[in-house]
Amino acid sequence: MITLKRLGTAVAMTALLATGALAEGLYAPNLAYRTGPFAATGIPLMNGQKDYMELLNARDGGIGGILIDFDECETGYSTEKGVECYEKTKGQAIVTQPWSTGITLQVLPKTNVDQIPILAPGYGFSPMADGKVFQWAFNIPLSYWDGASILLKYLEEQGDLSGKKIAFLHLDHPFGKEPLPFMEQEAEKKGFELLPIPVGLKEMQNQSAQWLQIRRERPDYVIMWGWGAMNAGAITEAVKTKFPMENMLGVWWAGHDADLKLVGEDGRGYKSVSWSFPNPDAPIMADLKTHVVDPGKTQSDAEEMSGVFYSRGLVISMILGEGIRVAQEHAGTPEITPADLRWGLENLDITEARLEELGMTGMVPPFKTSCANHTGHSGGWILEWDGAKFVKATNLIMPDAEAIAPLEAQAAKDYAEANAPWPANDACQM
Amino acid sequence: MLYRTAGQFKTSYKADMALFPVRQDAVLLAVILALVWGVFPLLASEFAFQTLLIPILIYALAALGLNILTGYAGQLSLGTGAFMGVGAYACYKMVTLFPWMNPVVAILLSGLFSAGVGVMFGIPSLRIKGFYLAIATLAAQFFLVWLFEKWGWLYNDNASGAIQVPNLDMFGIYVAGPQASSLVQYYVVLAVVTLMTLLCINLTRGNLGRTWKATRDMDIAAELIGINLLRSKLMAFAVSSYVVGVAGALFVFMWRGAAEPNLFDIPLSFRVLFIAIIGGLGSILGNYLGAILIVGLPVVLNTLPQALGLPISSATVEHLNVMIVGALIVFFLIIEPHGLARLWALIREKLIIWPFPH
Amino acid sequence: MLNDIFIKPFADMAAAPDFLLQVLWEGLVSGILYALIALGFVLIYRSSRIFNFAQGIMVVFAALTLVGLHALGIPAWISVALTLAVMFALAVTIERVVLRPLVGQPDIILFMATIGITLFLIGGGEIIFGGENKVMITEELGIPTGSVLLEPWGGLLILEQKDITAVLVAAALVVALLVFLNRTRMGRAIRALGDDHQAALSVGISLQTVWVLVWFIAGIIALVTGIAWGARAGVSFALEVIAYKALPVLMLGGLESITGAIIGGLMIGMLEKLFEIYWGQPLLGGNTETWFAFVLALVVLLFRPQGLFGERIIERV
Amino acid sequence: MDGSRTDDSTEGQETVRDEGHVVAEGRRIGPVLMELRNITLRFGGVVAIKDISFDIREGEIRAIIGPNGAGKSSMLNIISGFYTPSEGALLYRGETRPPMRPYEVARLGVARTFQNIALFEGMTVLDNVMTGRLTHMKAGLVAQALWWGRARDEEIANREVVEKVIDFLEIQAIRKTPVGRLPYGLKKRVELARALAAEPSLLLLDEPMAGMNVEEKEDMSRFILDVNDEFGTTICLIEHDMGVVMDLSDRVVVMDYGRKIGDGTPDEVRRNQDVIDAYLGVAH
Repeated sequence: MITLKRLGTAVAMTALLATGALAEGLYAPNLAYRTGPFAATGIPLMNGQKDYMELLNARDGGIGGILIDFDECETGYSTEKGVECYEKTKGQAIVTQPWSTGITLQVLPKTNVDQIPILAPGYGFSPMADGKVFQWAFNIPLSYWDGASILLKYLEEQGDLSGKKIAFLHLDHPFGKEPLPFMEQEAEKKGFELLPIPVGLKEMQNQSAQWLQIRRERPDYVIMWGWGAMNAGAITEAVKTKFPMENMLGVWWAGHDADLKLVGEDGRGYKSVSWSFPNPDAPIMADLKTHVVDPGKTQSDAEEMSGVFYSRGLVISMILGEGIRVAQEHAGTPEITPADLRWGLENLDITEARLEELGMTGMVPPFKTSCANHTGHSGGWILEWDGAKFVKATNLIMPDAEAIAPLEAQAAKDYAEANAPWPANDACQM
Repeated sequence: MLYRTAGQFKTSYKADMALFPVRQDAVLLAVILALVWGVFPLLASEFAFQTLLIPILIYALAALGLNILTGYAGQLSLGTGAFMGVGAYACYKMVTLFPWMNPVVAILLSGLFSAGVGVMFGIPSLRIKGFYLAIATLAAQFFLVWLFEKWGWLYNDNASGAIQVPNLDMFGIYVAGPQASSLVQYYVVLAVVTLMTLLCINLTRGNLGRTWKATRDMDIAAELIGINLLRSKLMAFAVSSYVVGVAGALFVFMWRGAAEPNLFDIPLSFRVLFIAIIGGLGSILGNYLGAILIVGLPVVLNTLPQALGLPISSATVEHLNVMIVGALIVFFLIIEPHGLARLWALIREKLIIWPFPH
Repeated sequence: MLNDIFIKPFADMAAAPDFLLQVLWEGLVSGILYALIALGFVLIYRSSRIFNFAQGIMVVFAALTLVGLHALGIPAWISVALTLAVMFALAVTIERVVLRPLVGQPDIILFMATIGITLFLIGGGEIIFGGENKVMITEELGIPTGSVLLEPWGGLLILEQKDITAVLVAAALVVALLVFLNRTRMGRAIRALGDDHQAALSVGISLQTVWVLVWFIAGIIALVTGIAWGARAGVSFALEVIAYKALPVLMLGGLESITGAIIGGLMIGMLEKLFEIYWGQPLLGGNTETWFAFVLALVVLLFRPQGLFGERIIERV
Repeated sequence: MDGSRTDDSTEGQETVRDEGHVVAEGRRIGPVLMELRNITLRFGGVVAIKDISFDIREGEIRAIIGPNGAGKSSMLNIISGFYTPSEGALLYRGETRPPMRPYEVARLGVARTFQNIALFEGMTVLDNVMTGRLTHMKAGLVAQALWWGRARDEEIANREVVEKVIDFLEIQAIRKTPVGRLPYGLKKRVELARALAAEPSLLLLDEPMAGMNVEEKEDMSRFILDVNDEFGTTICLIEHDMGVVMDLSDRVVVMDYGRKIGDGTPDEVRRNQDVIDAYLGVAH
C-alpha cells in the first residue's frame, strides 16, 4: 500500500517535472474534449484552436518570438476530469481554458487563489463580465445573457413579443440553465410567456417527450440552448414533428454545420446567433493551408474547415494570442506571467483594422475589453441555414446592455457574498 | 521472518479480540499512519494532494461505505453516487442555513440524511433480492439525481443549478472553499476517514458485523437463528449510507469545491463499486488498495507517456485508461475474485510461515 | 392539486385523442427497443446466469462498426454482414477470454466482469471509431425515411416510416427468435440450459457452443437495436444509456421470461411516455423518464416480488 | 463426555415412564414444552401435512421419522416458524404461539440445525458459533461502533460461553478456520455448536447424521446425548436412519405422506404395523 502510493506520487511528480522541462515557450493548455457525447461539437472547435496556434508557431515562430506550447488535456466534458486537468496544468500554465460551463464554475473560485486567468470565450458564467468582481475570468466576446438578448431583439424585429409563447429548450446542465435568469426577467418585461423545457444529459438523443410537449404547447418560437448530441437530436425531432424551422433559433453552440447537415434541406430557415463566421477568402485560411494543412499538422479536413465551428476555434485562439501579444508589449518581455496575461486580456482592442492585419476580416465583430469589462460585448449576427450551409441573415445586432448590466452586477455581488471573503478589484475604472 | 507469529500467545479473550492480534500488523499500521499523518503532507505537492492523496482517501471512504452494504451485508447497490449526493447536498444546506455551524460537524451530520434516505430505499430489500435489488437501487440513483436537478431549494435556487462551497473556517483556519489550503483539507479528510474507518472496523468485527455476514451468507439460516432480516438489512443500509454520505460531503466540500447534479450520476456509483470489488468485498483494507489503484492509475497513465516522451494525444490516453480499467477488472476477477485485500492476505500468510513452505 | 393529478390529465387525453395516440406511438417505438435489449439480457441470463451489463455497449459497438465499415466505402449490406462477423468474433472472444475462466464463480463476479467488458469496449470503441456523433446509414440500408400522416378525429398523427420499419423488424426478429428457441435443436438446448446444465449437456451440445451462440444472438439483437435507434438519433456512445432502460423491463418481466421482456418493454415504453407528458411535465418539471421506469418496477416488485410474469417462489430450507 | 455411556443408557431410557414425570438415569423429563395440535400445511393445492398432533416434553429427545417426502422437514419448519401452518395450533409452554417470524421463534429459545448445512461460509468457525449468541447480545449501534462499555463486555462474556461450547464439541483447533474449508462432518459439528451456543430451550436437529460415515455418526450420537444429558436441553430431531433414532430417542413420531402413523417409545413404534408397512424393507 505504501509502496504503491509512494510510487504513484513519485511517478506523478517526476512526470510533472518532465512536463515543465519539455515545455518550450508559453504553456497554454486547453481542457479539450474529443471524446464522449459532446465530442461531435467539440472536435472542430478544438481543431480550429490548435491549428491557429500551430500557424503562429510555424509562420511567426510563436508570439513575440516565443513559441506557444498549446497542449490538450482531455476532459470528455466531465467536470471532474476538467478539475483534474486544471490541477495538473495550473503549475506552469499562463491560462486556463476550461471549455465547459460546469468546469468554469468549478475552477472560478480557485483562480483567485491560484491567480491564473480563465479564458472562456462565449461560455461560462455570464456575470464574469464584471471584471471588478471576477478579476481572473474572461468570457470574451459575448456572454450567454448577451446571446439571449440578441436573439430576443431579433425576434422583436419580427414582431411584438407580448402575448407570444417562447419555448426555451435547454440542456439540463449549468450551461443550459445559464440564460434562464435573464430570459425570465425579459419575459416579464416584454410580456411573453417563457416555457423552459430541460433536456437531461441522458435524453439528448431521445427528445420525443420534449417535442411532444412542444407540439402540445404550440409555442411561437423555440430557442435552443443545446450542445453536443442534443442539437442533432432536437433538430431531427423538430423536422419530424413539422415544427416551422424559421421559428427555431439556437445559441452559438447550437449552430454546428454537421448537426444541420443531418436534415439538410429540411432544416432550411433554422437560425443561430453567432459571434464568429467562416470567411474562406480570408488570408488566414490561405496561410493555414500553407503552414498547417499542407505539412500535415492538422487533424481537420476541408469540409470541417469551412464550417462555423472551426472558424470559431480560430477566433478563440486569436483572442488568446492577442491577449498574449498585448501582455508581452506591456510587460516588455515575451516570457509573460499569468498576471501579465490577465492585463493583456483586459486591454484587448480588436478593431476592424487589427482583424485585417490578422487576416481575419469578417470572422468576428470588433470588440474592446477593459479592467471592468471582461466580456467586450461584441454583438453578434443571426446566421440562417440555407439547406446546405449557414449564411448571415442579419447585420450585427448588439445586446441590450441596459437590461443586462444591472442583472450582471447583482449576480456578481451575490456570488461574491456567497463566496466571502472574495477580493474585489475596486481600482478598476470603466 | 518478518511476520513470525510464534511466541505471541494470547492469555485472554480480550487480547485475542484486539484489533491487531499479530504484532507485526500493528507495527505496519503504525508505519502507515506515520506516513499518512506526517511524511506525505510534508512532501506532497499541490498536485499530489489534489489528484492523489485527498481523492484516494475520499473514494476509499465511499467504497468502505458501499462495502458495508455489499461486502458485509450482501446487498448489491448501484446507487452509491446518489447517496454521496444526498450527503453533499445536506451538508450544503446545513452550512448555508446555519453559517455558524462547524464544518466538520456539518459533514458528520450530513451522513444522517443520507442514512435516512438509504433506509427508505432499503425497505424493498426484504422482498427483492440479488440483481433485482441492484436494479432497484438504480431507482434511487436516477430518482435522486433527478431530484438534485429539479428541487431548487437544495441548491438555493441559484441559476446554474450547481452548488458552490463557500469559504468555511474552523478556529480561524479555512477548511473548505477556495481559500482553504490543500494541506488543511487533507488533514480534515484524513481525520474523518480515520475515525470512520475505526468505527467501521469495530462494527464489522462485533455483533452487528456477524449479523450482516450471516445475512449475506445465507439469509434464510440467518433468520432462523434469530436475525431480524429487515432490521439487519436496514441497519446495513443506514450505516452504509451514513458513511457514503459523509464521503459525499467530503467529496464536495474538501475536494471538488463545487458540484452539479450529474457529478453524482451513475459513473460515480460504478467507480466506487470498482474500488470495492477490486479492493475486495468484505474487507476494510481492500477499499484503500482499490482506491489507490483506481484513482492512481489514470494519473499515472496520464503522466507516463509525457514523461517517456511518447506522442499520444490526451484523448487516446483517456480511452486507453478506460480500456485498462475494464481489462483490469476482468483480470482481477479471474486471478483473484476476492480482490487486492485477499492477495495481501495470501502474501501475509506466506510471510508468516516464511521461510518454511508450510 | 388532486384535480391536477387525477382529473386534468385524463381530461387532456380525452380532449386531444390524436395527441394521445401520438404519445402512445412514441412510447411504443421506444418500448420495442427496450424490449429488444431486454431480450438480449434474458437470453444470456437464461443460458449462463450472467447478468450481461455489456448489452448496452454492444448496441453502440454494433452500430458504430456498421457505420464505420460503410464509411470505408464498403456497400451497406456487405457492411451488415461484416458487422455480424465482428459481433460473432466478439462473442467468441468474450467466451474464451472472460467467461471460460470464470465458470462457476458467484453471479456478482460474472456481473462485474461484464462491466469490465463494457468499459473495455467503450475505451476501445472510442479509439477505433472516435467519439463524435455519426449518422446511421438509414437510406443506404433501404429503410424508408419519410413519414405517414394520419388524421384521426380530425387531428394529426405522425408516424415516421423508419419507426414503422423498426417496429416491424423488431417484431419479425422476436418471432424468428421464438421459432428458433422452440423449433430447433440448438434453440431447445439454450432453453434447457436455463433449467438444467446436465440435461443440456446430455443432448450433446457443449456449454461453450451454446454460450458463443447466445452472445452472438445478443450481438444480432444489438445490431438491429443499434440500427433502429441510430436511425432516430444518430450513433454515438450516448446510446449506451438507453440500455439502462432495459433493466426495469427485466425487473418487471423477470430475468428469465421472454414474454416478460417483450410485454414489459412495451408497457414501460408507453407508460413512461404517458406519465412524462401528462404528469411529469405539468407537475414535476419534466425529465421523469430517467427514473419513472425504475420506480414503477420497484413498486410493482414490492407487491409482486416475482415480477409480473414470474412464478411464485416457495422458499425451502 | 465419556463415550462409553452411549450404549447402555439408551436401554435404560425406555424403561420407566408415566404421564408427567419420567425419570431415566437421573435425567428429568418435565412437563410438555411444546404441543402441536391438528397441524395441517398446504402449498397451493398440495397437502404436505395433514392433521398431525403430538407434543414435546422438557428434557426429552423426541424424534420424527418417516420416509422421504413424508413431511418431516415441513414439520420442523413449522416448529421453527419458517412455515405457518394452514390449520391447527402450536402451544409453547401451554400457551398458544401466535404466528411468528422465524427470528421471533428463535428468540423464544428455539435453535436448529439444517439438513443441508447452512453455515455462514464466509466466516470463521468462531464467528459462526458466535452468531448463535446473537439473541443474547443487546448492545446498541453506537456502543458497538465505539467498542466500548456494554458492547465490549458482552463480546467478552459471550465469547466465554462460545468457547465452552467449542471445547465441549472438541473443535478448538479449527476455531479460526473459515468454515468453507472444513470437511462435511466438521461442518455438521460446527452447526451444532452454533445452535448450542444459543443455549436453546428447544433444539431442533434436521437429519443431524445425514451423509455421515459410521464413525462420524457415532460421534454425533454421542454429542447429542451429551448435550441432552449435561445441559438438559430438549431435543427434537428428524432422522432418516431408523437405527440411530431408536437408540437415541425417548419418544418417536412416525410420519408418512403427511400423516402421523405412529407415536410412542421406540419399542412401541417398532411394533406398530403401519410403521412396519411404511418402512417395509427398511426396518430392522
